[in-house]
Amino acid sequence: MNQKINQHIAYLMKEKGVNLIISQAKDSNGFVIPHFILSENDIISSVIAINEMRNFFAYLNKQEIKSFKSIGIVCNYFGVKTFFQLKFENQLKDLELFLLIPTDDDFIEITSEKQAEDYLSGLKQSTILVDEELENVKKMSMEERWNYWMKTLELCTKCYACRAACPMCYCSSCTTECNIPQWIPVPASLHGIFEWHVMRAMHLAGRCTECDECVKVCPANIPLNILNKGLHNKISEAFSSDDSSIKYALNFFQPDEKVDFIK
Amino acid sequence: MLNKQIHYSNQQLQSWVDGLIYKGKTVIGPVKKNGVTCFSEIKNFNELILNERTVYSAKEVVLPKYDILFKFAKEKDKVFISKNENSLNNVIVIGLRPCDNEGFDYLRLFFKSDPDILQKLNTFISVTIACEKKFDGCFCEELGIDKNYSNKTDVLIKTSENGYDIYFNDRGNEILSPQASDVKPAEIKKPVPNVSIDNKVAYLKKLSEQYNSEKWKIVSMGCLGCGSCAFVCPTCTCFDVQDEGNTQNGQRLICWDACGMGLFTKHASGHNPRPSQVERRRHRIMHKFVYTQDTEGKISCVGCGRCIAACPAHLNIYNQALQILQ
Amino acid sequence: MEDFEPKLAAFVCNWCTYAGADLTGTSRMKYPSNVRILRFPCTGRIDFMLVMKAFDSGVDGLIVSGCHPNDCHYTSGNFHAQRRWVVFKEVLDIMGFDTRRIFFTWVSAAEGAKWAKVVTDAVEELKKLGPYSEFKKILLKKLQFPLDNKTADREIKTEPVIS
Amino acid sequence: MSRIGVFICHCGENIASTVDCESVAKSASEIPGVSFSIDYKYMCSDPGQSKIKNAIIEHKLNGVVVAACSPRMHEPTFRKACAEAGLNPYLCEMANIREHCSWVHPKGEETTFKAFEILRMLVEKVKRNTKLLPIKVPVTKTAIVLGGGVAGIQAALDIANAGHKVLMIEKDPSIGGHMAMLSETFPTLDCSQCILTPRMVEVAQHPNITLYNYAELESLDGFIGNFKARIRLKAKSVDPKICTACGVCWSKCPVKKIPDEFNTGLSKRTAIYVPFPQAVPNKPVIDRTQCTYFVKNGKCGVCKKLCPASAIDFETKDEIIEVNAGAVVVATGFEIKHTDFFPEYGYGRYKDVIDGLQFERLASASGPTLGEIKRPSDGKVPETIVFIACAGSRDKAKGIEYCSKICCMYTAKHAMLYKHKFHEGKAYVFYIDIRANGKNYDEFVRRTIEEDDVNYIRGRVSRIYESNGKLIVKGVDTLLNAQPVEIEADMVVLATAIVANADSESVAQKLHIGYDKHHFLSEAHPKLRPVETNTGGIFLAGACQAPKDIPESVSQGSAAASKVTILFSNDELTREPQVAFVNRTFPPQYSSCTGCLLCIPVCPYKAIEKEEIKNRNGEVVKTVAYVNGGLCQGCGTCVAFCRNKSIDIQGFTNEQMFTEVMALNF
Repeated sequence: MNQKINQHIAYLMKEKGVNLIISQAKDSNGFVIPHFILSENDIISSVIAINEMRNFFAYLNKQEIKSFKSIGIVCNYFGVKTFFQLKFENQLKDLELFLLIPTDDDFIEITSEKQAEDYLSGLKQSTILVDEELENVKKMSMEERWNYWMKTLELCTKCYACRAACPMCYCSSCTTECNIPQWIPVPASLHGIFEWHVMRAMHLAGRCTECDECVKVCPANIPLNILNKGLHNKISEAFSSDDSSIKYALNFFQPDEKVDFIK
Repeated sequence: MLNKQIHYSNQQLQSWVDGLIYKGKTVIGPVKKNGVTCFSEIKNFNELILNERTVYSAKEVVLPKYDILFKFAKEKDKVFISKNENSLNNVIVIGLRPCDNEGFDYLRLFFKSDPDILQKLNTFISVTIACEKKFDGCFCEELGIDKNYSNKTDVLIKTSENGYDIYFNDRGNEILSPQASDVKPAEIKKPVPNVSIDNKVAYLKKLSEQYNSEKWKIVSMGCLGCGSCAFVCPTCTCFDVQDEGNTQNGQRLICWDACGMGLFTKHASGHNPRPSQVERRRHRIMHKFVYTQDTEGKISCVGCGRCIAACPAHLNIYNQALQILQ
Repeated sequence: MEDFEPKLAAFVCNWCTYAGADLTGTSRMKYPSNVRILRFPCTGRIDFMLVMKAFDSGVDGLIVSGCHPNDCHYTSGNFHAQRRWVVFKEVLDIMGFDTRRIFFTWVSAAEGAKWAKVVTDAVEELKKLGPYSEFKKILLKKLQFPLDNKTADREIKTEPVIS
Repeated sequence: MSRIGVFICHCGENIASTVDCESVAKSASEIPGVSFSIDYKYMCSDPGQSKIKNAIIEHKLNGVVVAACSPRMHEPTFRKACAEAGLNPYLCEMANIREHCSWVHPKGEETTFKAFEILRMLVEKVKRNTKLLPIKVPVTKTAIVLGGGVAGIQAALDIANAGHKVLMIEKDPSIGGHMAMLSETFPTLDCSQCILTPRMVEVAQHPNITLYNYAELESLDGFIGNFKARIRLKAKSVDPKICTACGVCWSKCPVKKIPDEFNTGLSKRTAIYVPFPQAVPNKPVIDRTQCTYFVKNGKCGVCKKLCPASAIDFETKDEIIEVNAGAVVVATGFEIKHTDFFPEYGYGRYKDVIDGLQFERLASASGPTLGEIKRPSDGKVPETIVFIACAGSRDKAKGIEYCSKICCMYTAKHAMLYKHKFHEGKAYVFYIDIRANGKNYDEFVRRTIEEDDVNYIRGRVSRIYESNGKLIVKGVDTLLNAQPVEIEADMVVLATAIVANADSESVAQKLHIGYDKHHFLSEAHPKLRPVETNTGGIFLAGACQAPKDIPESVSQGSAAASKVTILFSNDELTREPQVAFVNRTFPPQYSSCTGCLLCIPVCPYKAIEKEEIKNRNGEVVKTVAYVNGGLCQGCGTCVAFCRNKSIDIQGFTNEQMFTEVMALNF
């Protein structure tokens, strides 16, 4: 990371009692990987473009990482969004977090929900997300869409990397692990894969931060962000009347709400 | 023993593969699906992707991600069982890499007492392509695997000037059915004792001395607990047995499982002897480099580097092992 | 397709649609016998996973019905369900699942005639659409009777169940 | 191992005429886990129930499916039968093969097959049923009575006399409500205060009743048997313990021109005041919105200087107390529409157009005129009075479609009282219908018309206007071919509509109970549960539910009291166990709930709360959701909402519903 951040990391570790920094680095193959800084000796400088950066908040769901208590995490816009959403969902309890967002040759530090909210509102994006692949899929006929997904999902091995890397998938035991009843069929047959991805999309609907980490880690290259973005758009479209203080569209409703397809 | 040798031009290679398909052989090879290179049945030579390492290893041919062991159905007071037969007769797997072959070799050792899988492993005919270059994250040579040669295959394809040198054994002979005049005897490469590799293997075994090392915690930090490393690995064999169905009918399946996942070792009681990623990661590294030395007599990592590419954190299993030993 | 009889399930809430279907019965109205009614306490209880499971168990179509908005016995269960269905339908739509086969309706306890119409219309629509073979294709095939000698290689006689 | 018993009812011919019950019973016996299967003509009859009971004992059944009518009809019957045979009643399920099958399909194989399939699904479900034990909730044997009108007084006295503690909350300085304002009561014409004040005193003196006058309910949490209420005790500025009610303060208070609410504005009161001489408790309070000391920042203070007991303290503040209670009786009463609601009658501009309540004060012996009927404008005794019934009521255009119920009677009473006091006077009553349906009510109205010579005109008044000091009342007499009628009156009394309290909506929301479109509080069932609300432990009494006369309010007060005492007759309360719960497991997981707490807003009953799981050292190890079984009504919305299935609902568990769905097995 840039020099200013590195200096600050050193400061945090020395003065603030931060004992773990989850930074980012590039490995020899050019992959962006997490870089764990446990002492000042681990600090390295690396150059990663802000949009190339990944969202490593999923690590904060790990008990071993949580036990560090005071953690710095280098992230970009999506990290802040994740932080905000996780706070809203009563996660990240007992953790003292320092979000470090690199800018051109400086950085922004965020430690509280308030700061995160200010940062995010400063970068207000359009509520409808545009994605080429999503547009393409939406243009297809129902049969084409079904075939498209069946072809894409065929390669899924249910390694659950999408789940593991997703910062919002923090459940200590996932529904897939529930075997009485066996909600999601265990075999990675098309049927089991289909149900898993429907469920994943449903559970993330309204909560997803669109960091696309699930797509980045998928060995089978499944464009899960089509589903995520599609649902995001649907929610902003259908429930746009909600005021901005409502952070989760699905546990809320407007009085006298009507839906046209329910006759 | 790849005791014979023949030279094919590009054209000849293609017509040979297309000929096999035409003859009704099931030819499986690396193809691109949804931007991902993986082994799948091909219908024509041009589908083959021969200059890339597949994302998923070739073990899928023998151990698919899920397989039906048998189906059962109940009628009145009788239960019927129908066993699933899927032999690999007539199957040719083309485009294997030497590491894949090492993987199959390990699987043969591992499944020595499972006649069904062993039979599958020994039935299909393997056609290997020697690697000219290293792929991202490959470290097979570090483990003493010759990326340019494999004597555990039926056919070996090596690029040469204006075409390919093809080495084959008797089984390979069957599918190549070459003109006798074209065939030359091949120089048989015998495994050369390699002291440095033996030393390395012995060195890796010292990992067991580091079982309680604090470094495992650091090594496992990046591990998120998904199953991608195990699912792409050519030598990962763990599976889960599942019954699907209802009181009337259903099937018993074996499905891939991965030691990185939290549920893998969880007991019915709720106790989990590997409660965190530290123990799970340690188990994986120890299994690949230490435990199978005791059980099968060799390390089970073949250095293909697929897990490094597939891992969300791109953890390098070999480097981590060395890091522990440092 | 002439003699295709669609298989239809209905997830209904106990207080409105179940009672409405009871009323259809007490008023002796007729509707096709293709439908199987499952009772839930409230539409809010109807998990989208159970909707998936209905298709797993081989239905060609599904009716999901409960109290009209503002009539929920539990005051707001159906409003939450409503939002859930908006999102769920979008997931299925994006994935190319045939959402024409899921019939979302509100039927109150007094609408016995509406229930009969909902079922009749659903069956008619499903007859037009035919069996949902696209989805059934991805299910693992079951062993079906009658078995021939080839498919069943072993036959086990079970003992009568002893407790 | 499942040993399910299957019982197929013919329901006479109702099922058997289209479903081949015998063959269903036969195929059912082949379902795995079914160990007994029988069909019978009437399963719900005594012999039918005995068959079930005998089979449970004989075959050691651990599950029962009765394929018969709708469970909404006979589920309790069969569950009770099972319980009598020693089987947990929740192991009994009903397959609806009558309303959902035999009645809606023609006779045929299809219908029989459907009956069998419905049965099979329920058999699969019942295999996953578990024994459920009724939930026991402790009961705090204290009742809150909200409102000190006649209904509240009756309820409070009845509960207190049954030996339970009562906390009465009255927003005004005195209890008594509207009834204390009335002059005489129909149909017996006994004096309202004479019959009410002894009751009011009894409330004040009853050892079991704690009276919080000048107080309001802030919030109510908890559930039946275990409510927690926060009560705001408004600052009275007078210490009632010291005050002797000598009267010096209110006689010397310089602020004397406040319209007296008790006398409906017909007289004035002071800023420190006792609302009426018979008030209970008979201690003054300072109306801080009017008192000079408070309005003008500490100027004045005359009362404090003069008070011989030094009971006045300007510094007292609103106090909020927290109390526990097991039940709440809501008796918040009603309001009436005032004359300014009626444009056709002059928007309340004419001083001599008054409402019924004002007439009550005029006719009351303790009223501003000491019982003489005098015009508010000039104090003259009116020679002609026009009474207009249904002023606003039964008028869709005014948004009040309902009948206010008591106006016919009190209008007759008013006319009669007027005629008794001023024999020469002329009284006219405009009415639409006369509704006098109570004991001695019609006789009373007849007496008014026949003996007291009150002129009843069937028709509506279209307009009132002033002319030469007279009120010209223009109306029609529909019994005389809609002939226009014009009466020169000295006073007009409008029997204005009874409406819900202005704060009725917010009270309902505080109590988590329902209200109708006119903001009257909703009863649980209009016929069978008239004093209960949809929220357990909260009961209604009096006109907060709908317009009511005194006897009705009193009987409803007693009814609510009896509901409360029934509730208090047990130390523990038994509830249906079909409630949601958050799973618990062993450490280190404790529960699969991750504590996202997004389910909290989903619950319509606020039954979900945050719970901290602590280890033996008292350290918080996990924060999870917790479903309060006392509040949960079993809708299951949270169950479907929970992402990782940490919440489940008894009786409709995930496992049961999953199995039932998979048993569709097409």
